[in-house]
Amino acid sequence: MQTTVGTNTLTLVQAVTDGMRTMLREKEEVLVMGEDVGKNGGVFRATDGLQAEFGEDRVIDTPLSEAGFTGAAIGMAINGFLPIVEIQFLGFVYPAYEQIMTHASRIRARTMGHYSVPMVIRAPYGAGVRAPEIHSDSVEALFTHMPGIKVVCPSSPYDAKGLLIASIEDPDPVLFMEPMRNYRSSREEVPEDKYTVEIGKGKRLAEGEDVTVIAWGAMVPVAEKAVKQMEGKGVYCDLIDLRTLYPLDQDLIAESVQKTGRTVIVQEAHATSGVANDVISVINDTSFLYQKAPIERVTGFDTPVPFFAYEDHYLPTPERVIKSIEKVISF
Amino acid sequence: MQTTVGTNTLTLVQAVTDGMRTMLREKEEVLVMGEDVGKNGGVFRATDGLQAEFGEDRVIDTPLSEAGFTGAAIGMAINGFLPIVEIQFLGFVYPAYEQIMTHASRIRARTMGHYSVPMVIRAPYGAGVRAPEIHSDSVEALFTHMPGIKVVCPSSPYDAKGLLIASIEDPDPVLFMEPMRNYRSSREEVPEDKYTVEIGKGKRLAEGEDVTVIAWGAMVPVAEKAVKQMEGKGVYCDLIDLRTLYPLDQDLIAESVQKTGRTVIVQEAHATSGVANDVISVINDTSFLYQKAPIERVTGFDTPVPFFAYEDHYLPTPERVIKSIEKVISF
Amino acid sequence: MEEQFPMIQWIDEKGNLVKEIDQELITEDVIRNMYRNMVRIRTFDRKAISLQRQGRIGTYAPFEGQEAAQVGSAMSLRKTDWLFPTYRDHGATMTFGHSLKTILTYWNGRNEGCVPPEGLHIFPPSVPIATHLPHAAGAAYAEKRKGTDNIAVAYFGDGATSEGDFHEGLNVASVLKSPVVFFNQNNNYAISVPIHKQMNSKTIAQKSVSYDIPGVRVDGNDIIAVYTEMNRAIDRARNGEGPTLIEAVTWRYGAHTTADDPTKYREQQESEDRRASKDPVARLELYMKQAGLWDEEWVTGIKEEVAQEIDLAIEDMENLPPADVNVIFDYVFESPTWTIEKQKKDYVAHMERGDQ
Amino acid sequence: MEEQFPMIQWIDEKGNLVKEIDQELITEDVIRNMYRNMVRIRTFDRKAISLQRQGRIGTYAPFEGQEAAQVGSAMSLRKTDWLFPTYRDHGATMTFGHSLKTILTYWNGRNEGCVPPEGLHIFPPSVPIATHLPHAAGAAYAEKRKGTDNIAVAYFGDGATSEGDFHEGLNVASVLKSPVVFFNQNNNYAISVPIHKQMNSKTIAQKSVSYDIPGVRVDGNDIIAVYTEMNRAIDRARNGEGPTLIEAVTWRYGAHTTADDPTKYREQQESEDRRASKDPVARLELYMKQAGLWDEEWVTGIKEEVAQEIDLAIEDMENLPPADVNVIFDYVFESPTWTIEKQKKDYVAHMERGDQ
Ligand SMILES: Cc1ncc(C[n+]2csc(CCOP(=O)(O)OP(=O)(O)O)c2C)c(N)n1
Ligand SMILES: Cc1ncc(C[n+]2csc(CCOP(=O)(O)OP(=O)(O)O)c2C)c(N)n1
Ligand SMILES: [Mg+2]
Ligand SMILES: [Mg+2]
Repeated sequence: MQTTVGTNTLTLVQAVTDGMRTMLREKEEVLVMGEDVGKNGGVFRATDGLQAEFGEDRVIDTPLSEAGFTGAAIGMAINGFLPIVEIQFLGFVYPAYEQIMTHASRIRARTMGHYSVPMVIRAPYGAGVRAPEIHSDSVEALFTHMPGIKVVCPSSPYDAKGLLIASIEDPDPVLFMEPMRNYRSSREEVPEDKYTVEIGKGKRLAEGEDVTVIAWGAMVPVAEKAVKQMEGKGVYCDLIDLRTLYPLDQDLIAESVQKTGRTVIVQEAHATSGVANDVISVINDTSFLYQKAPIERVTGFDTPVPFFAYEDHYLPTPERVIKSIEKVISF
Repeated sequence: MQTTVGTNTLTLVQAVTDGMRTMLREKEEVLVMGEDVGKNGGVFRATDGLQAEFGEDRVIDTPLSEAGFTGAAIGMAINGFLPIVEIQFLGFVYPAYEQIMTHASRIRARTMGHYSVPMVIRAPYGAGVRAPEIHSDSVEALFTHMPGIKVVCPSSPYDAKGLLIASIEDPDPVLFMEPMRNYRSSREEVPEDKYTVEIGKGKRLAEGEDVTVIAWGAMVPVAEKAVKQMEGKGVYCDLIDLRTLYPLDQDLIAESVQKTGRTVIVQEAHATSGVANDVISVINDTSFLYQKAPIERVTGFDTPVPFFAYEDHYLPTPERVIKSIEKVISF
Repeated sequence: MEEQFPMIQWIDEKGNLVKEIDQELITEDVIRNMYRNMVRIRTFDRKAISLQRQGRIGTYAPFEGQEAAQVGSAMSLRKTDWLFPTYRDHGATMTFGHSLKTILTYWNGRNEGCVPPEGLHIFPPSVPIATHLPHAAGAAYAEKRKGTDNIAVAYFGDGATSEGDFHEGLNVASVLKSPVVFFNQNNNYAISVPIHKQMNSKTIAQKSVSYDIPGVRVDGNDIIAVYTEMNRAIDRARNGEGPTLIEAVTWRYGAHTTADDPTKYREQQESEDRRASKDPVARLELYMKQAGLWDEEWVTGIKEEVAQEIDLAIEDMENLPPADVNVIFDYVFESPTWTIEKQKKDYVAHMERGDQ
Repeated sequence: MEEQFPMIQWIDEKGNLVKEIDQELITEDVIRNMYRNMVRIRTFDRKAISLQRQGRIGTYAPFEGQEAAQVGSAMSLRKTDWLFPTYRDHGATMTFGHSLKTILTYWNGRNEGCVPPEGLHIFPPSVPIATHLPHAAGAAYAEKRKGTDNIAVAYFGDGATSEGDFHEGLNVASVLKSPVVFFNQNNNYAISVPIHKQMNSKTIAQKSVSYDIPGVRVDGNDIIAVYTEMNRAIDRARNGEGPTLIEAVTWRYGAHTTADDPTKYREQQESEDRRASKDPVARLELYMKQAGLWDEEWVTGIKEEVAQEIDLAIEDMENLPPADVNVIFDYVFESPTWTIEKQKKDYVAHMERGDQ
């Protein structure tokens, strides 16, 4: 038996659309909900064409009501549907935080599996696109500290589609973070058909013996540039794209750090209580004796994400990553 | 000049009341607001007698509306008042999360100091008192990852009053976490008069050369028991009560860990993305070469805080702390 | 607004009919059932309080005084409908068919208390106030989308109307035309906060105007009124006419929960006065006597019956195997993450070494 | 409800007076000022869009079409009052006295854009929808407590009414009897979502019923109506009568922001039709002509004046020193924590080494 698998050259945001379309076609229970997701196709066009194809009943423009529609989606999810909820920007998830924290993530545990919430919350996140304030938050750690939800964050078109489909098929709630800055920054061949990328698994993007560089989402291209430049200087890094932030890929992290003994973590979010510190704790737990230098974190500051005139200062740059790579090497 | 300073023997919750009373007396601008804080004196009696003494205008029973009254308190704070907002249980702070995250904590930065929010948010937190579900959350990390707010968490009556007064006098918003389990568990001499305990400073509760044990809030007595028992076995610990969770007392942590080389952190909250990981990152940054063993964390699980029939399993115990102390010693 | 939303009554405080009853809806059987259910839940409630006092269950939220509201509304449901209760609505859930043992287990701090009987759609009590209103809107919408005529009902208190989720839930439901009834029990207090500090409006029913949905204010101690209006609202929902907001004006006689001391914030005499004049169970009794439906023997019979049923449920609850630590870990996700697996393994090993 | 909350109008679409004007309130000077302000903000708005197109400012939210609502309401304020705007209300803030340069600076992504002129209580635009309504309730309450008769006004859109904070803000304000006006600009769209998908109710004014506060629906393109009703609401607030909800029915002609493409979700012909028949500036012009208040020379004069003023503001904005990295760090707390100090030090050192 032979199948020819076609591919399309897609941007990350197109791959997200493709993932939703694939699942809307496959399962009648899949719904897309949120502000402006219908006729408008989303403020980033992530849902472009979906309402035209699947109708107003399956691609639903909701009121401006994050708690209301996330809560309603929970009600739909416990009653047989598979809602994909779009939060227009991650910085507007806060009004829905109570619904996610006390309900979406806990209902299965509370009811010993009697009810569950197979819901995906999609949210563009991050700075670097000159958006107005509050539109640029990257607060994944508010969800990795929330038992009962998985947190996924692709950096490439291929992973975006595969992880989104895996998230939709996951029987539990998933926060699916989409790096705005990567939405249209590159294209990749993406299979036309359905496929999944496993949740909980990172990916090694470059192989090296000297330093482990760990990044996710919008920081992957930043780390990648740094790693490339270091190759020019004869320093070879393992570059790991975490892809899932909860649960972390402990094995991949440990394996790499045990090889290199030196780690740089690149995180867009505020330094304190960020996911980088979870990575540090994984290394502490698994690889203490292998460490040859203190772990370096290149992160956003403990300041609000600044207005866009200053956001380039806030965002980790390849230069800052390089500085940290050099630091762990010369330690 | 001589002053005789009187003291009272108070529980932690009484010390909290005393702190509020002291400041309500001193500054007309201080207000107390929240659900049931008036006639009822709060569900824990933390505001007992305050409305009778200061009137309905200064001790205000609000509607059941965490976003509404926290938001209103922000409006009062930018306009000259010093509101102390009570969230009845920390697990009910989520509806106010947006107000705190996007406003209380950011207004000063956004307006370059033109507006500020000198507000205190008081919240009892934690498990161990057989409360119904959701009443037992300990989610300090959701606020340590929020730039622009300080997070304070006393474990004793003396510190509670002193830190609360410091929080009320702090020109910026403070989340003041009150360990329910410690509310009435012990008494202490507390000065009658006004005094402050500095925000940002931990406290060494026991002195030892072997292991650094770090805890806060309700975990302090747990750690204390473990440390005492270890003394019987000839193991001496530095016991640190962090008292402030943002900003951490980096110097105290570093000094102790550089002495002992071995660390155990006791945290009630879920393991992942908790404040314990911030402590690990401080140690990584300051004391890498001094470490003789991987840091041990004794924490709550990555599960919702369980229903009360199971909460004793969830909560770190002196026995689990001892196990970890022994582990770092025998490494 | 009080004129626009008058309090609907069928039986007055003396047990007199003030309006013609719908005989087809409110048959003699239904009336007997109402009485029986109210006696049943009241007996349960009192028993639960004494269990709490004896330390056999944890903090408990009593509802005595609100029986007509809870029974009248729950009796209007079909078994295939959805019920979203708060912590105070187990009078409604047990009327709907919830297991008494399970309810007691909930108050004993165990997850088993959140699992409804097979086939019944009962959500675990919503503790964060008003958060379940959007769930009800969504679950009801899902029924509509499946093409059934099942509906959902969400129970909530007067205090709950101040939360954003009340507003968002009703707005979303009204836009989606969800078949849902928002059933408010206005017992005049949110813990210690009286309604005039909770809201400026004189009725809760008038809050329906914001969503252009029907709003109804009923005497929540008159079970005939509650049942009749609830049936109307449910009919509208089943017929595709969308949500209704019902305000059932009532009173709790006792404390907010067993951890609460109401004398701190109100004259308990008022509760006693209300009991004397407005009690929902006594009122139906008066009516039944007038209507010739009263039978002492039958009453004695049901009282014995329900007492036995409740005793049995307590026994069942207390015979449950001890709380199992695995419950903490095994249901967070369908398949546990490595983090939870490892934490469980470590903890279980620790327990087994007996050094817990 | 549309009968209960009819749309109040003073000038019809042809510029005819349909009701007697309050001559004391609406003097000739006031009318000229209205016209001038509307021309001023419209000129600013168009200029800002072109600045955005040229890359001289960032994403911008235009308000053309909503001038009567913004000017009429803001002109009703006293300089000591408080103004809580959204991102679309700089027409109101500049009328109130905000600096044009500062407004442009906001849209250029700089914190300086959040600092109001000395002595004016203007809050930075609220980006998270409806979150500033509770602030206005609180700030207004603070004025009352201080014993002043200053009031606060919160601006917000039709979409904002769906958020919980809308509800909580109004409820808290109504309970505290805060001297605040909730000024809604119903432009029929929340980005792409038309009002009938946003709410089931036919008016926004009727949402006042939930809080037993006055609700008023005005033709938001009729500046006389807006000004008159806003003045009444403010008078009530100053007199201790608490909050009012005003719905000003209007329309934005253009895109939601410069990043939005309205042709995706609506016929732009409708905007053109509305411009032809309902434009707020043209309507006042028609009225002024009928009332003998029109003076071509004066009009030419103000157009030149405002154009100059705006050009100057742009120049000022563009002459600002470059964005200073210290702004990120120096205002998070009154005194920086060590974390921020260290991050600043490291970053500044990094910059100075030029390897940024
Ligand atoms: C979000 C949230 N805030 C606070 C609480 C604490 N709390 C529990 S019950 C209650 C009062 C509820 O009053 P009401 O809605 O009238 O219901 P009733 O208890 O009278 O049945 C409060 C404030 C809570 N459970 N959830
Ligand atoms: C909490 C929140 N959710 C979503 C957004 C994104 N957003 C910005 S403006 C807008 C529509 C607002 O509509 P409306 O209230 O009618 O005001 P208008 O833009 O029409 O003036 C949305 C959804 C936001 N800013 N805040
Ligand atoms: Mg109540
Ligand atoms: Mg609008």
